[in-house]
Amino acid sequence: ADKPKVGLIMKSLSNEFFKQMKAGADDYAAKNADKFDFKAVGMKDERDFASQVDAVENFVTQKYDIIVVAPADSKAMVTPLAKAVKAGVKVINIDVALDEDAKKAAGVDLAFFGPDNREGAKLAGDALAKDLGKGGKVVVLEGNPEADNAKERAKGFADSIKAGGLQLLDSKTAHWETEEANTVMTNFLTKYHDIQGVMAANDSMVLGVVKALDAAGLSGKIKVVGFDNIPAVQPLIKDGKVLATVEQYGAQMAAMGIDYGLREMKGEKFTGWVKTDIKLVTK
Amino acid sequence: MSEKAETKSDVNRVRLVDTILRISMREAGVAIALVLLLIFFSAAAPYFATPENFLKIFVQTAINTVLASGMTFVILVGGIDLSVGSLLALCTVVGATIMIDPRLSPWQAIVLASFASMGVGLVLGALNGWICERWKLPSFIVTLGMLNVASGLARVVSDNSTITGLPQPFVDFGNLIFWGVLPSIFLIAIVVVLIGWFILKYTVFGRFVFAIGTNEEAVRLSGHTPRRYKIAVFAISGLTAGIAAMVYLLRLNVGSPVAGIGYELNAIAAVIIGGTSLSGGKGSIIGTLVGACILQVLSTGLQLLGADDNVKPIVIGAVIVLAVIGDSYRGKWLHILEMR
Amino acid sequence: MSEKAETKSDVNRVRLVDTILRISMREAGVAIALVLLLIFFSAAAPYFATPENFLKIFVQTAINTVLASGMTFVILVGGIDLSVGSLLALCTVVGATIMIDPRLSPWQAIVLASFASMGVGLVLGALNGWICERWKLPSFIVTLGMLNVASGLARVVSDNSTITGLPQPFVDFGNLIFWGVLPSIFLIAIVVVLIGWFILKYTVFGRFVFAIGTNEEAVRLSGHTPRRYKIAVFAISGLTAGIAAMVYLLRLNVGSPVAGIGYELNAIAAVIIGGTSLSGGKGSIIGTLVGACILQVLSTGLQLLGADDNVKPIVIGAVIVLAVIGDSYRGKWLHILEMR
Amino acid sequence: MHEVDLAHETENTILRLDKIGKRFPGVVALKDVSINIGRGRGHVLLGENGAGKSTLINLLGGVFKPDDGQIWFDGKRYEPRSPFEAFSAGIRIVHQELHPLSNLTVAENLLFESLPRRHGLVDYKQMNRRAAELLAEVGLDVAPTTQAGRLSVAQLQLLEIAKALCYESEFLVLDEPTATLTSKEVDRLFEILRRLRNRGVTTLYISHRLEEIFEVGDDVTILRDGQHVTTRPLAGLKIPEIVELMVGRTIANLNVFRKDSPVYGEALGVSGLKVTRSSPELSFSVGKGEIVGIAGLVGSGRTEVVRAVFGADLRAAGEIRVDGKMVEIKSPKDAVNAGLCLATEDRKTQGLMLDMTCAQNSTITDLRKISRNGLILKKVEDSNSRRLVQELRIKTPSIHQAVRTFSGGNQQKVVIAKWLFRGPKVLIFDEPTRGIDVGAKAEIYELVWKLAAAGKGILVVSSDLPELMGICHRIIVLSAGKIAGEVTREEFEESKILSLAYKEYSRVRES
Ligand SMILES: Nc1ncnc2c1ncn2[C@@H]1O[C@H](COP(=O)(O)OP(=O)(O)OP(=O)(O)O)[C@@H](O)[C@H]1O
Ligand SMILES: Nc1ncnc2c1ncn2[C@@H]1O[C@H](COP(=O)(O)OP(=O)(O)OP(=O)(O)O)[C@@H](O)[C@H]1O
Ligand SMILES: [Mg+2]
Ligand SMILES: [Mg+2]
Repeated sequence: ADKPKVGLIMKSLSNEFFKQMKAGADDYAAKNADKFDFKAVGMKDERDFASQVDAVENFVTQKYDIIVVAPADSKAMVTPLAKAVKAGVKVINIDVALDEDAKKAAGVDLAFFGPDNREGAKLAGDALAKDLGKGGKVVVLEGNPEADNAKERAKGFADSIKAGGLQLLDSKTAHWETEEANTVMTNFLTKYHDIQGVMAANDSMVLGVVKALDAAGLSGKIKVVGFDNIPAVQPLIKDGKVLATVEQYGAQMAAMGIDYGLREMKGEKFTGWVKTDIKLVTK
Repeated sequence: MSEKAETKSDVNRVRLVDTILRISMREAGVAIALVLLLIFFSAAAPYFATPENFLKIFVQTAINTVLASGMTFVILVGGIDLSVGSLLALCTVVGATIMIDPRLSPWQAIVLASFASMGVGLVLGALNGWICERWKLPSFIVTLGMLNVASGLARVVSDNSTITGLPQPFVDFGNLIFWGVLPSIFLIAIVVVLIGWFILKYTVFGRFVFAIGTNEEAVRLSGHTPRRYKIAVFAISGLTAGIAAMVYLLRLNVGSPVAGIGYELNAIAAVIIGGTSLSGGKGSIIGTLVGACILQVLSTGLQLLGADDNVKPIVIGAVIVLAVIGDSYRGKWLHILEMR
Repeated sequence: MSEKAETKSDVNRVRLVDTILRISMREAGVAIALVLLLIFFSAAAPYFATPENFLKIFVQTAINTVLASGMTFVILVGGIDLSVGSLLALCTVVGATIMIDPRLSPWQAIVLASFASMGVGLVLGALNGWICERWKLPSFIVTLGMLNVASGLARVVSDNSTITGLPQPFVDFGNLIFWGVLPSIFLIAIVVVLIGWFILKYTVFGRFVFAIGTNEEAVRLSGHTPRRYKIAVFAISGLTAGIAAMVYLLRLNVGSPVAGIGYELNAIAAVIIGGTSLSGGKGSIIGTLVGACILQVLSTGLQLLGADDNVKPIVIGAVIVLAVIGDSYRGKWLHILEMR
Repeated sequence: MHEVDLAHETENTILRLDKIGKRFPGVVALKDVSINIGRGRGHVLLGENGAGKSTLINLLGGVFKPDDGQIWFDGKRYEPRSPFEAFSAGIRIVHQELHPLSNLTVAENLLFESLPRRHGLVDYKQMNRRAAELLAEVGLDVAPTTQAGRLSVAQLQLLEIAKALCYESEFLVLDEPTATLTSKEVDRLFEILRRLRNRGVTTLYISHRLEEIFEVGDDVTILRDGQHVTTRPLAGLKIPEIVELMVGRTIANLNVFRKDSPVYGEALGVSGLKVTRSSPELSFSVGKGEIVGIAGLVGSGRTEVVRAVFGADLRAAGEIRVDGKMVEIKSPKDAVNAGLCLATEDRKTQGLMLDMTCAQNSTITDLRKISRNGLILKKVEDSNSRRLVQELRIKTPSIHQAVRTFSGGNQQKVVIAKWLFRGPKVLIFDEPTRGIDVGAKAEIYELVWKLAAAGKGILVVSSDLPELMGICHRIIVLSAGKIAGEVTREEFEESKILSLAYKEYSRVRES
């Protein structure tokens, strides 16, 4: 009866990464059904963090003991989470780190359990740089410009462009979307005739990019790297249409978050950034 | 004697119930749907029927209520305003940017930011109205244009980042709960609703809003200038977007260029569920408040019930339609009531 | 002699130009805006004025064109359909799920998927119409409900994942370019537009669409049943959502529950920019095609021009409004032309 | 006693109404109405505004369902659930309220009930040819391809009539078809009706123009307050008798409105008015205390002229004086501020806010009078509205009733009420008695005269020539947009005015 209640708050479930995360968490919860009660929620639109705030508040209402959260906005989520902490809830921050200054201002100190998006992007970028060699010409497709992980990944790509001596032709957002990525890539192909590589900030956009290259008969010739390792790109990697993507182990991340939450309840204390695994996935 | 007195008071009570029923039916027939939802979730969802939960629902409803109040004016004159969501975003970043300006004292910053936020909303709202009227364009397309423009402006102003670090007095005010039951945020929303209700019900301006929505040409031929009132109505909608932005800042303490995405549809849904006619001329702002509450109760209730994320939109969509279907029988019910 | 002949052919040429001008003004006054945009981008943006680029723009416009064609019908009867975006999403996942079914041969799968996709669109579209008509509800709110329901269904059907691995013949057909200039995808869109144009212009059903949008009561008093036609119109809009879903699958080879988000506003924008009146009864599907092209040319042109991501929505919003402002002068221009 | 049973009951009765009742919220529109209508007869239905005539027609046409009673048509129970079923049964109706498809062409409007088709497509050629025939038959001189939205009210009325004629039917109902027509069109309509009756078609005819019913009717039924008063042959009946049956009291000054009021000064002066750049210049004036009529054929431009004066449409040129002072009129607002008002010819689309209450409609012209500091004073509003309702004898259960539910005549009175509330110096009435019953007409004439006596200038556009001749000091006759002449009361004569009205047209034909 007095099993702790654990709530997991994610971004959009129609994002495959979070779908994997939920599957992993559900799995973990089912295996440990005797240890805790579990509930996961996602949002309709991952930009609408107000509804994530609602979710936090609702979990507090329901007297949850642990909230594991992948914040939709690193700054905006601090205040409601700080309120939850003050209400006695253990808050575990996964996936995207809450903003340090904001945490300080709100007077909370929360550890972050999550991947280094910038490093991950750099892994992918480096793989591309290695393949193209110095002076390779690349374009970048960014995620939602205001999203924290999009910014981190853009920085990671920029890092590897600099380190690998690549030449950046253009960088535009396709808002994480397949169709828009297809359009943007198609237009890149019109504008630049010497593109050698593409860095896309997630795999949904990779799908659109590959299709644009297919249509132009360039797939395999122009190298593509992505992020997230969703099931749909795995065959593309096998076919050589995609050079590499980055796995950040979403399934484990949530389970780990829950675990850390349970440990904190027992009195352990975590601080700083507990980095989770990332891995470059290639053929 | 005492028996007689009792009967009389009974009769009075019946009359009172009758009157309340009639008025609530007329002002907001859809209140019935709200009551049904409340009963259902109170019975089915754990923690739903707690004071804290209602407090939270109040707070969560506030932004949509404020937006929908302005939207009610627009829809009453037969227009629509798709730009309120991105106007809200723009106003939050403008307000937040001013508030964190280090050159200003906290109070200066708060006052200035409030005026700026509402001012930006007001001006762009009026611009919406002016363009519609100057070239006789449908507000749907003009405000769709503004949706894009304001959202772009919000990104430019904020440079795509979330703005935090609002002054402490402001944050504190946002957390304030008057007399233990009335969150400051909800208070603002209620004040907006009451002002709107008063304007529509008792002022000459309100009369024009209804008259224009019913037959604009007749108003013109009666010697008035509908154009002016229509511009004013869009300005009001912009203003409420600015107020909603302040509410947003109070509630979330951050300004963001992606705040308010999709809020316009939510606001319109609240207005229509509340019984206001999309073709103009008929409706009430109390209905809008009820409509906004229905949407929020539904969303919170479903979450407390533990509904699956995929199923949630299906239920919400179905309930929206069911609510207006139920409302369509109001005429009949009212008729039966009046016939007695 | 030769001089005289020349003059005559000159006159003929002038007449031809005149006629084309007049017809294009009547059918799609906003074509002028499109031409202006084309001229501007051809001059300003590198690689814009190349055949391949136009080909690509054609392909990119296809989905919106198909959706907007159905939307034109709905708007002509005075309704609106907000559900097309999520219907598209639902239809893509239904179609893709069937297509990758290992028990079916590729061709079986393709045929079955096409029918299923269009069937789902048709049925849910008809349901939209039926609910609107059965309870006399505004289509705005009914289709807003359907937006939520269909999007939830799409998530449930696909279990939130992107579906890939469509049969090769299908993928190949999507890449096909007829006679080196006509991508199969665009061909579908054009066929849909032409059929729609023909129906509206020459069939009895088309007359009913215009008549109902003009004065539904009059149609009823003429002994007809507007309800039937209106349901049919929403069914058409659903059907085009199903067709657009197939186009989506052809173009991107993936089915996704988050496809089509916000497409409804794009489609509506295309229809209105194309000169169809939101209050119904006036408009043309050729205008809609032009409207869809304007939106895509703008977006592609801006990217080729290297416009900043934040500035893009501002320009797009402004041009949408400018296009309809320009169109509002059409009456005047047409008048001047006819007066000559 | 009154009930003179029309002998030919059974086999010769085409339509039998048996104890019909119909209620609307707050009103009993029809109660216990039983009528027999003989086959092939011209039957006239009379009654005051709101007596229930149109409601009865709507029951026949399948627009409403009766609450009580039965209808028998051609010996069979007749329960139409839609206009279509009425058509199929052979009943055709020209409704009182016009329902044009304004974005469609005239031809499409005419033949909309079943568009000529070939292989499922609209056969435009046949449609336009057929339409042209029908237009010629009713004397409507427009091309079949004209947009219906460009027609004037009177032209639309002719269109509706032509529509009813285009299919064979056994039973034709016309609900106030002549309200906006001038004598030229009326004559032609009667001609058509006579032809139809010779073919054995039964007609049911409603009108408030009592002079004309003798030309179209054999029998008459009179309704009062939703109840049947009498059905009897028309022959031998006189107008005053009919009126008495209709209103239940005698009306003294039925057709004698000529009262003299002193005319002094100039209330409204118009000089050099051009509606469009190419239209002819018009100049005229209306004195204080004077009632000036504008006569002319359908489409002669009467409405255009008064709308231009009022600023409802932009005019190309022209000066306007009110009370001798030049006024700048660019919009209705300017006009109203200058002391003008215009009761438009189409009350539904231009005059009233149908879904708002009588009180709200009657005070819309001057909200300052019922407000303080921008707040509406409900009591003041109600008392003002109540006063107007009484003054004009508007029939309504409550001033808080939506005017949509009012009968046509009562709606027209609300339009007049709203202008009386404003208290202008010059009143312009465009077809003020369109669809108004005799009793109310008399009241309106009385009112017009009273206003004139109070020193207001009054300009009346009307298609009802006897009416103009009855109330006006002077009649301006328009012909094809030009002033063809002016006739003063001493020279009033129908033929003279008509010949002026035809002047420009015959000139065109000659040349
Ligand atoms: N749709 C309706 N809803 C409510 N009341 C109505 C409706 N239609 C008619 N009425 C009422 O029924 C009564 C009869 O109206 P009806 O239109 O039949 O009168 P009428 O005899 O045709 O008058 P008029 O000569 O003015 O046209 C009136 O009191 C009117 O207000
Ligand atoms: N909006 C319009 N566009 C084109 N022609 C119009 C328009 N309105 C009116 N007309 C035409 O202008 C002429 C004058 O119309 P107007 O309504 O002033 O005539 P009227 O004398 O008042 O006749 P009625 O008895 O029909 O009211 C008519 O031939 C009419 O067809
Ligand atoms: Mg009537
Ligand atoms: Mg007229």
